[in-house]
Amino acid sequence: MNTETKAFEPKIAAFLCNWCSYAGADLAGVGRFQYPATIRTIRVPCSGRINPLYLLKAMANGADGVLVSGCHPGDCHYMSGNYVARRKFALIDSLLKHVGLEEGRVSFSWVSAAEGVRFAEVVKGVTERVTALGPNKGVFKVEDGGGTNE
Amino acid sequence: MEQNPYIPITMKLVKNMCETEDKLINTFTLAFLNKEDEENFKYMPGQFAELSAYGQGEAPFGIATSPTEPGIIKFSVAKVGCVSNALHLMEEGTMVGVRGPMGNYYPMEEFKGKNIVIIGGGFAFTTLRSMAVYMLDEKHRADYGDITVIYGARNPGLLLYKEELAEWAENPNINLVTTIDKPCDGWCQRVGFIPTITEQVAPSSVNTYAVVCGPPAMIKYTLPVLEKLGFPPERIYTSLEMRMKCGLGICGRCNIGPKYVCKDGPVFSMAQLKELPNEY
Amino acid sequence: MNSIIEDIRATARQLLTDGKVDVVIGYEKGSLPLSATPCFVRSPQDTDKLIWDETCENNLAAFSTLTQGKKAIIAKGCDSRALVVLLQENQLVRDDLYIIGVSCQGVINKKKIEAETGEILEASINPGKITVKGMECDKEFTFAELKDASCQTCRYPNPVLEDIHIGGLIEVAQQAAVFADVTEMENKTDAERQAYFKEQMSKCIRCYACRNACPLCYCKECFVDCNSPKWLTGGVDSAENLFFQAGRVLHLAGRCVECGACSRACPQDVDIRALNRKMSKDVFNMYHHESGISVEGSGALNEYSADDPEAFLVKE
Amino acid sequence: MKISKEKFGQAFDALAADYQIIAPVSEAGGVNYLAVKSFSEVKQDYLNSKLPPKSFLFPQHEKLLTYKKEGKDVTVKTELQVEKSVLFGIRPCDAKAMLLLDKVFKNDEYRDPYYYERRDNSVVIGQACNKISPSCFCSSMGISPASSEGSDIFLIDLGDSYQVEVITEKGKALMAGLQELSELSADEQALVDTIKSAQTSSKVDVATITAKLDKMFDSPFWDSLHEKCLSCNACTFSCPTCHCFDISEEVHKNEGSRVRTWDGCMAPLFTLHGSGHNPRDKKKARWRQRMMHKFNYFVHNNGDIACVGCGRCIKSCPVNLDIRQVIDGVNNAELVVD
Repeated sequence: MNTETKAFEPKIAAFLCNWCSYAGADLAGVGRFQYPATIRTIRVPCSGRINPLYLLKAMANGADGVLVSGCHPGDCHYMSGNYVARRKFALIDSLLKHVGLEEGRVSFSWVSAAEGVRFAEVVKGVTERVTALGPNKGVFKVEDGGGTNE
Repeated sequence: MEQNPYIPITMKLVKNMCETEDKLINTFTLAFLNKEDEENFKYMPGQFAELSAYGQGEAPFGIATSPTEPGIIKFSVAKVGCVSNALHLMEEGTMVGVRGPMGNYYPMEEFKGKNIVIIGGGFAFTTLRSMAVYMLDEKHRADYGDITVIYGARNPGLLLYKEELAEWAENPNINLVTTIDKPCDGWCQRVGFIPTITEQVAPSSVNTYAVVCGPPAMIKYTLPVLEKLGFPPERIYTSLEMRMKCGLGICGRCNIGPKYVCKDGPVFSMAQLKELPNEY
Repeated sequence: MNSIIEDIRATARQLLTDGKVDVVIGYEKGSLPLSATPCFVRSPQDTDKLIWDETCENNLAAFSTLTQGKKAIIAKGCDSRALVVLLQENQLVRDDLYIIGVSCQGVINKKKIEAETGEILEASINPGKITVKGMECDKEFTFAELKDASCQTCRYPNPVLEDIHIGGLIEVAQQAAVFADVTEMENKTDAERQAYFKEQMSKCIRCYACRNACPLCYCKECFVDCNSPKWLTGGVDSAENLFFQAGRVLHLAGRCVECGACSRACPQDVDIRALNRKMSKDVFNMYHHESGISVEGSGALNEYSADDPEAFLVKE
Repeated sequence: MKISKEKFGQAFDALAADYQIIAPVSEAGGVNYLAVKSFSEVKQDYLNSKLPPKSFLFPQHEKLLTYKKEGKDVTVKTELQVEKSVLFGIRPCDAKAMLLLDKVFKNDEYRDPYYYERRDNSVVIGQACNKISPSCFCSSMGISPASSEGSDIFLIDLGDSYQVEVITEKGKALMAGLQELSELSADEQALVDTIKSAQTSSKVDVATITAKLDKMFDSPFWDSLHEKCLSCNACTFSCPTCHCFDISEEVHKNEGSRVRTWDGCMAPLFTLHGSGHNPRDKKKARWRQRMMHKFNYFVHNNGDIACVGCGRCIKSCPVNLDIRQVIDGVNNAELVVD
């Protein structure tokens, strides 16, 4: 990695559901499946627990991309968690596109606990797309750095 | 830019001591970093200061030390909100910001030559301790008549400044009465709510001022007792708590009627409070 | 129109004299021309204040959760849908509520008038025509010109839930839900939309009139006021305003009844409605759901089905 | 004396070199005060701005200090760079409102340096109102559509020229740039007289309101007044004399800033204590506070009513709760003789 023009390393907030995607990420690690170290994993009990404000907040504080991943519909540990999440994600994705957020900044996926390889693929894909888009250009990022993380 | 009242001075947290067994109240001892800060921080018992926990914000707390204790100031803070939580978790040696001294103070001049009855409840004993220590100081003790302190809490573990209370119990210059709400083993002083204990102690109101601080309910039931004992409203003082932000009488939120509690208070006499609207 | 006013007053007088309700929440003449203002009538003789015309723009359902005791509310189509959503979400007790339903032709958007005539000095409403004397100029408008954007796409002028109906019903040309304004916005490029919403949000002064005027924004502690975690700073930076508006709109997704009270309440003319309309279109197209139609129903996001669309999934 | 508008325009553009000039500009949805570079951008005939020019002396969001934490230490900095500025085209109500704000941001003990750095470095060029809106009632509040109180230089728009009047020393210093003044013609003088004698059509009686409110804290008048209020801050944020603010922190890892933002007494959280107690959690108490503060408490503390009759709160209220009707209501309320 040459240090003069430091290549843009996106910072991606990844909300992974504890029972599937987090386990999938774990499996990818155990299985030595390489994927870019650009994601900052946040474990949530279920994709249904994800509050749209988490995504907006991540971008307001400067995250360049957001990945949300949960169990495949049907095998949610809490039965209906990802069904409820599915409608929410559809509306979040549609609204974010509507307010002009570039395509690919926020990505949603279903990754099961057994899909370590696929998890690595998903992260690679998301990282490429976000790197192509470049740094967070501020649709939600508060300009004067007025973040509110404790 | 001359004196900017929004910029805190930086002080060092030298001691972060837990006061109560329920670990909800800690006493912070802050030391001045230089003489000049201390010179500019001339205060009197009853005043408060805005304590800054950088990263969380600012909050107003009564100053618990007396001006007769040089080099440091103490605050006893209950763990309630963001700022107080951050303060509780602070390690000793951390730098904090202090703005003040703010507000008015107990009329120590007016108290001269009079007897004083201090009635405190729960953790509202900070500024009362400041006044008691101020009066007990040998430079001032002669100015005042006899001092009675009635201090109570729900149980012994919740009393603040326990060592000091033990000293005061032996000190002839001060008549200390401590009480707890319900009897509990190992406790040999009085038992009962402050209003009933005040009635039992029945301090004479002749040539005497009363200073009452504590939860609103305690004040509400202690006042009639004091009136029965003959204390006129102008000789009963209290210190009020209000939501505050600037502490300078500008940001407009801590008013009771035309008076701003941060600048025209927090110390008010009952006579003054009677003229103000009942909105606090 | 005044026969409706007479009936409303008579009903209100009857309700109050019988003691069936403690208060009738309706509209009375406002202090500015062409503006009605909400009024709370508690004694039968005050019922003559009540009026009804195209200037009754506030959604009175916003007061239903705040007013104690038994209350009668004058409800337009959208107001009644808001009451239905509140009932679905157990915010109101049905028998505390007496709904006086009135079919609504649509309300006037005063900002459209003031954009042309300047501040309104005097105005008079005659069937279908509004003559206005303004600071800049005088003008005569047809009602259709001034109808609020929400009312132009309204498909529920007749209340969906009521205890009594005043006046006739309005025949709704059963046209399918039309979201032309949303599609027009969707056809713009990302950059154009981003610029449009950035410019709109730069006007927002965070006075929260939109949130407080909305009948479905009733949280005890709104995420805006929460300080642990602290979602928003106190700033009025356009990105943060968008965070607030998007956050609120996502909380209303599948619940918003498109009454337009938020856009009308905004002192800064921020186009708040554009975001809510997008959500309504998606909810309608994806889940064939319209909010607040029947008390037995529930919000779009309270239900799910196995074959919900998944267009949002990342392309692999 | 008068000066033609092009001469004035040239002087204005010259001024823009070393002053930040704030002037009314027509913006989507109305007129607002913004920084301008030349006289051509200034909107000429307008009633008044939507938001008051107070935001230049008391911005809605302002950093009081910035700090950096390293381990246990903290360094605190405050930097306030304020440009010399000229506030142009300020209506008499907003100019008087600035005098009222002056009394708030300085009291016998403290002086707010952020407000006063801007206030001392700004010159107010007032302008009379040629047209008067039906929701303005400044004539009843001790000023008039052509009163020069609070302005350093006062202009009256005569169409193709301004009548210029120097009011204060500050104004005189700025006036040096204006030459080629000439006498007014007879009909211009007549126009000035009519503008100067104009009154607002809308009137309220505030002569005895302060005394009346002294005895009205527990009056039943307050019980029904507040019901339709939405407790938003549309009225307080568009009021030129409202000055309440909140102080909060904005943090980024170990750096951050303490920020002052507008706040309003109509929001319930304004007086919420840490213990959960809230002396004014009911709308009734908040509306009573709003009226008592502006028409009673402020008078007791500063000798002036904190309302200049600009009518912005009337126009921006989503439920048309008209402060003139509230004033009449207070005047007509009978006192409960206890």
